Amino acid sequence: MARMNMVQAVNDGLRVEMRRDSRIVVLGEDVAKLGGVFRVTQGLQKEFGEDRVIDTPLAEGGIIGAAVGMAMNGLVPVPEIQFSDFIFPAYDQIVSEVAKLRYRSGGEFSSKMVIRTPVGGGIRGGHYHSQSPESLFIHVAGLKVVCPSNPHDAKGLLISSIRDPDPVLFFEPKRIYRAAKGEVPEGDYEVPLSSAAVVREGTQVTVIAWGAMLYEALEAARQAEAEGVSAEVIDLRTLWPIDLDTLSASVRKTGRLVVVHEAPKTCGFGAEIVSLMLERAFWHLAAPPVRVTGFDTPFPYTLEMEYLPLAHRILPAILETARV
Amino acid sequence: MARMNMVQAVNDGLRVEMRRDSRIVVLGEDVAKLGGVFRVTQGLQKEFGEDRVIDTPLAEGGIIGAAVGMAMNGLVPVPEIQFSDFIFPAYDQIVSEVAKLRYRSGGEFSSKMVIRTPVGGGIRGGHYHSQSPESLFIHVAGLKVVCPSNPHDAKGLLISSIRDPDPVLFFEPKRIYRAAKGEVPEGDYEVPLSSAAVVREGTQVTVIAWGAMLYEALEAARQAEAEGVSAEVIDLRTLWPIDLDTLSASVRKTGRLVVVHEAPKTCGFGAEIVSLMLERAFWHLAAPPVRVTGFDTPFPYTLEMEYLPLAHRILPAILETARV
Amino acid sequence: MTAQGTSSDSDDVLRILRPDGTIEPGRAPGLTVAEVVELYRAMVRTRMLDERLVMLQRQGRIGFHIGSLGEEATVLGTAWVMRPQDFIFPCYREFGAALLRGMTLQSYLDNMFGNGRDLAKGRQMPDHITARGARFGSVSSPIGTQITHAVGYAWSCKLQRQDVVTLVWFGDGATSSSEFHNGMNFAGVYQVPALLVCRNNGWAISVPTGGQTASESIAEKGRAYGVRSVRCDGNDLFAVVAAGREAVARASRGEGPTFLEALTYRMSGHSTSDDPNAYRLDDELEPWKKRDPIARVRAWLVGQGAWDDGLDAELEGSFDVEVKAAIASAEEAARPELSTLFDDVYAQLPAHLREQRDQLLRGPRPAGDH
Amino acid sequence: MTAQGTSSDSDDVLRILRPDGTIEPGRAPGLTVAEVVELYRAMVRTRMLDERLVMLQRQGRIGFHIGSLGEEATVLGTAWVMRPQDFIFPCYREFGAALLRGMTLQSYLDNMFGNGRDLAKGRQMPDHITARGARFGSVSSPIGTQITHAVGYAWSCKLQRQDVVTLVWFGDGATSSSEFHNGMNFAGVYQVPALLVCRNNGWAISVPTGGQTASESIAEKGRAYGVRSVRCDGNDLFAVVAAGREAVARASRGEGPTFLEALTYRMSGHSTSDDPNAYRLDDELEPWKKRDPIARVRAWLVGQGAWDDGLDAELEGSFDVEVKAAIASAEEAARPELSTLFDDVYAQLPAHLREQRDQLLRGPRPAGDH
Ligand SMILES: Cc1ncc(C[n+]2csc(CCOP(=O)(O)OP(=O)(O)O)c2C)c(N)n1
Ligand SMILES: Cc1ncc(C[n+]2csc(CCOP(=O)(O)OP(=O)(O)O)c2C)c(N)n1
Ligand SMILES: [Mg+2]
Ligand SMILES: [Mg+2]
Repeated sequence: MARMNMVQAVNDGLRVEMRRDSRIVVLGEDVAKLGGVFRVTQGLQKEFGEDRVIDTPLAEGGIIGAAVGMAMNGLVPVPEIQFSDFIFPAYDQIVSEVAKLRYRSGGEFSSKMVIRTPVGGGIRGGHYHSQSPESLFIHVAGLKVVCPSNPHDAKGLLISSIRDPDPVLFFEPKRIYRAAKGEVPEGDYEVPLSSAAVVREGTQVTVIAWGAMLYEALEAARQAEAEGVSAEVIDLRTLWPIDLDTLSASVRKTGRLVVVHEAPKTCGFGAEIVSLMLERAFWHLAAPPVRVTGFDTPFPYTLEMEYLPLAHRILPAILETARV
Repeated sequence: MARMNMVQAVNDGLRVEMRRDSRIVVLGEDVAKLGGVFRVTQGLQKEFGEDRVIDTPLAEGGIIGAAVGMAMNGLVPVPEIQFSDFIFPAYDQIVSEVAKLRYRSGGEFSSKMVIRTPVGGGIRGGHYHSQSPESLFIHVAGLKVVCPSNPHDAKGLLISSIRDPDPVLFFEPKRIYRAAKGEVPEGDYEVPLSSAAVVREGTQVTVIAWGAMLYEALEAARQAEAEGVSAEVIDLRTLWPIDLDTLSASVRKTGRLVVVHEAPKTCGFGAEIVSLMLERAFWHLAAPPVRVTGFDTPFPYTLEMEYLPLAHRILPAILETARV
Repeated sequence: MTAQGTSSDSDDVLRILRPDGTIEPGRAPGLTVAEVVELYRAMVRTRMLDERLVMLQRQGRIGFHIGSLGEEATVLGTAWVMRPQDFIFPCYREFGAALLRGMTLQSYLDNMFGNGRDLAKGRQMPDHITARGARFGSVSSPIGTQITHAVGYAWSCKLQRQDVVTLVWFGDGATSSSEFHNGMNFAGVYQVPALLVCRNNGWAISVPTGGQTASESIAEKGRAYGVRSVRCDGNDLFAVVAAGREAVARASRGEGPTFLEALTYRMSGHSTSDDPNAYRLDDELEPWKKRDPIARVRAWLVGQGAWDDGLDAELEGSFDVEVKAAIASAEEAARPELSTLFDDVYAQLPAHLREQRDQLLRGPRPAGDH
Repeated sequence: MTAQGTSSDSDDVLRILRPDGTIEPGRAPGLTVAEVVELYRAMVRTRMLDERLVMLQRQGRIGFHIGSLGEEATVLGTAWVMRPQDFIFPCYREFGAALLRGMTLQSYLDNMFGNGRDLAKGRQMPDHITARGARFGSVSSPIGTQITHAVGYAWSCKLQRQDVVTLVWFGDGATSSSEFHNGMNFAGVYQVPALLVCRNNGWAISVPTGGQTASESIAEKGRAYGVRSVRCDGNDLFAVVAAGREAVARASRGEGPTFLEALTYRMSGHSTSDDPNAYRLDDELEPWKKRDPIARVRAWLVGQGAWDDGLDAELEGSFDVEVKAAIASAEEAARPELSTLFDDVYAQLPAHLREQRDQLLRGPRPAGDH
């Protein structure tokens, strides 16, 4: 085992899989010579050559559209979108094509691929280098959506995603790219998709978070403990398809729910999680579920720490919910 | 007053406003010579000329992007997207530019416009002529979203949308383009935005619907009545910003909630409505809210009547919820 | 220029077969009589099928049809030059090519009726076919997206050193789409083995080509991406075949992509949903009727003594029988099973879809359920 | 070609001012000495500001800077030819032009610090300015989107018969974007009064122009949209001004858009976040240093007896004082009020945002709240 940060873990995951499976191709803006603006793909072109690690023109639709064609011919493309804020020029290809190809062709074709992209705020990126668009993809049938919170999971989930037969959006929380460090097994291992992790056990409130906000949820849970409230914290890891069993078991146990995400509140994934928990655990709920999220505004620059649902905003939600 | 269908009412609304306000420009694919593939803009070019009713190249991003520039120079563009399934090539322009321009420029510029587009299923349109993408726009701060269910509202809401200072997505439910008929006042009137209509009073369950599904909700409510259950039906009319007061008053009264929409369930607008009602009316709820929606699959062709959340699927939801 | 094709990268329009069935001086058909007979038969069948399907739609027996009336030489000529290992990305007017590549008539008609045997499992509108067996992709409605897919496919063939050429069709309207830009640009940068064919049929629904672009030709667009670009008379089967054949040979030799602008004309409305009288004068059709791609080939064949009225009658008669039987079978075939609604969203049925499926299977059916 | 500009629509590169400060035979500067002095001063100020901002970023006092080192002639020359009524859509490297058009240095620096006085209200990253007063649009990060806006703006001027020309800048990388395609196509079809300038600076972050496109020139792309397209040496102020001036005159006369490819070079990294050593050899910089756009103009001015070291010292000294004061003021200015977070999402604050605002104003602050 080696100690790595998220950037290194994703890089290692790509390397391990690319050695194992020669069908894997990495493509995107600045991924090859530069190794990506966050250096996640650094050194890959040197190891795997110019046919497998490819700098593309500045065209997200082209990157994803070309990846669809590659996938139809048996390659396993792992396109990178430089920031998830810039995924929208490819949105038509993802929503209309990637997500629907298997279904509309009656299973004849698929567009198996892993779209990697940095997500989220906290790096002073303002409007266009900070957004969290996950719910815009979860709404679209046919896609899987993953968001790891630590190096171990990042590598294991990436490997699982690459081996999965379906298209996966792999969101990498850029705020913790270098800050989250941990032991990462060498070589080949999987963290299964659709499996959430209870990262802190508790009895009074369930807190669901993912990516960079997991650490804020944990911090708030620690502070809540000091105030006598026991919070269970779940790292969702795979956002869709969701691990309903783990979630509803916890909510049934605690009877209280706080969901945390960076994306704007309205029609964010929090609304879906709340609704799902209602369907499964309504009669166990002792208090109305609470969403602690980004505000319904574009992502700001100077006031970003006020915008983000950090521990100082999660804590009162935990306490108030627990005390209903 | 004249009896009109939805197509005629929207056409009339455009005409009335275009006569009043010479800044209004209609543009889109096939809108001018042909008058639109659904004939909603028929005759407008003849009346208002080639500078105000314009056929464009086949490029949704171009249509919306050009409309942003027009709006910045004081025109009031009313672009049409031929089917809302084809709005995605313009998604980047809408999400990154239209929605954020006022905010990011500190209020110096805005992209006031009304994007008209037919929405929904029921016309044997399969994957790409049937979708209901509203939640993908409601999630994006800065946009307003409207969906009328009858000719009167269609005209009045369109006029209000054109006069509104903010960008509005105006979804026209194509299944009832010609089927929904009714009296439409002549000339100039507004139906205010963000105001829902209680179209059927009831005491035991609140049913929230909009667009073509409103009629299914009403039909189910009638059938429920026959089974002894009294359902209140609300036509949302403006999806965002939502008329929270009308909704929560009803849910507080009935204690039960059924939300109906055509879009896939997961991360659909139903999840947001459920979550909002929880925040406002949790202690009034006597049963878990229910969503009756399209399935989490692409929109099918042959089985579309099985896919849609028609009265036969809404009725049991009403009954079961009422009997909890 | 040789009779076999053109190596010029210019706006000249390659023409070989004249409207009267004679050959341009200095040119040759480039096909044997037997090959021309085969292609003629395919073109006639395609047109007969088109007419039959329009009728079925008018009768309310199918929901929709989008045909290739007048564009048969472009569609079948380009499909014909593709080798068995090559791969095709369709737009939506190319069912004739799918049949030429081995999709059965029955399978195509199963799609038109959206029945349970349809390879697309009744999930898409008519003419939105899929035919992997024919090395023919899945039709999508959003304009232009297939162009980038085709380029990605071709690129993957180059990366994997497969001798496969990829063909893609799209319309003149599609040249305005983002994915035309993306696909052409990637094709140029990576010099992929592809033949990109713009069926310039003069219209995008109601918008004429001149309302779509101010460029002098559509071929010119290709050159600006660094893609070799040529034009041909799209109603001239021999010119289409010659241009296509050279493109395939070049691509196969590693000489990169060719963009072919085929000048043709949409002789019908856009689809059965469209009435062109709202935007187009009948006059405009007349000159194109004289350039009919099928009549031209027939005239040449007759000139060769290889075709006559009797053979037409025989072709039409036997195809009629074949089509009627296939229609009857497709119409009678069962709809897709309800449970199939949930298949193929993912490779495996996930829990939330299992739940939705079970609920649907348990629950009430729509009124008047078929 | 005349000394005043070029009417040729070709790939020839217009050059007037040589690197050594002399003029190409048969050409003329086309600017008075006083005008050149004004532009020279603006270029020097722009570069000084660039250097200062990089320093501030290295010191952690601002978060980011994206500059125009080496591209000053392209940016300032094209901005200079715009008339007061004209409108400008920026990319992100053109703060020098905003200042030339009347944005105050203080206002620009307020943006760099994201303080409460920033016209963008501290909502965007540094250099994402807005300056309506200078008839200068709002900078957006997504590449290419401003091109279509500019074309729509120009189109609306044509529709409203306003004598306004619209200028837009973008990079070579942006020519791959969908919105380049959309914008150029609409510009061609509607023949809008716009000057579309591609700052071809050789790089899109780490990808060289040759990795972006296989076209022979970027100008060629414009022609394929039916847009008059010309090229100039983008490090040659006189050539930029000549090409720009002719484009504005044509657009103003109703002769449609001009696409100008200005050949220049990004002398710095992409931004303060980038380290070009990972992908670019220092050697490559050397020839471009010799073509420095500022040194060239200076050499010409010195040749005219209109400039000397003393004037440089004076210019630098006075600008230094000005900048230091503005930086100090911007740095000290208060952050935006918390409640402004919710303004301008809509014209009026809707209920759900009022609720969120009130909650935030009531609620706890982040640890170490500034
Ligand atoms: C992205 C998108 N926008 C709009 C449409 C609606 N539409 C379907 S076909 C068509 C015209 C296509 O014209 P062209 O590309 O010339 O092909 P043709 O039909 O002439 O073969 C349009 C606008 C669509 N399918 N996709
Ligand atoms: C749609 C989109 N994709 C990716 C990016 C990230 N990005 C920012 S600048 C840039 C390179 C732009 O190059 P070019 O257009 O040549 O402009 P230059 O920076 O050279 O002036 C990239 C890829 C972006 N901002 N927007
Ligand atoms: Mg066409
Ligand atoms: Mg550049």
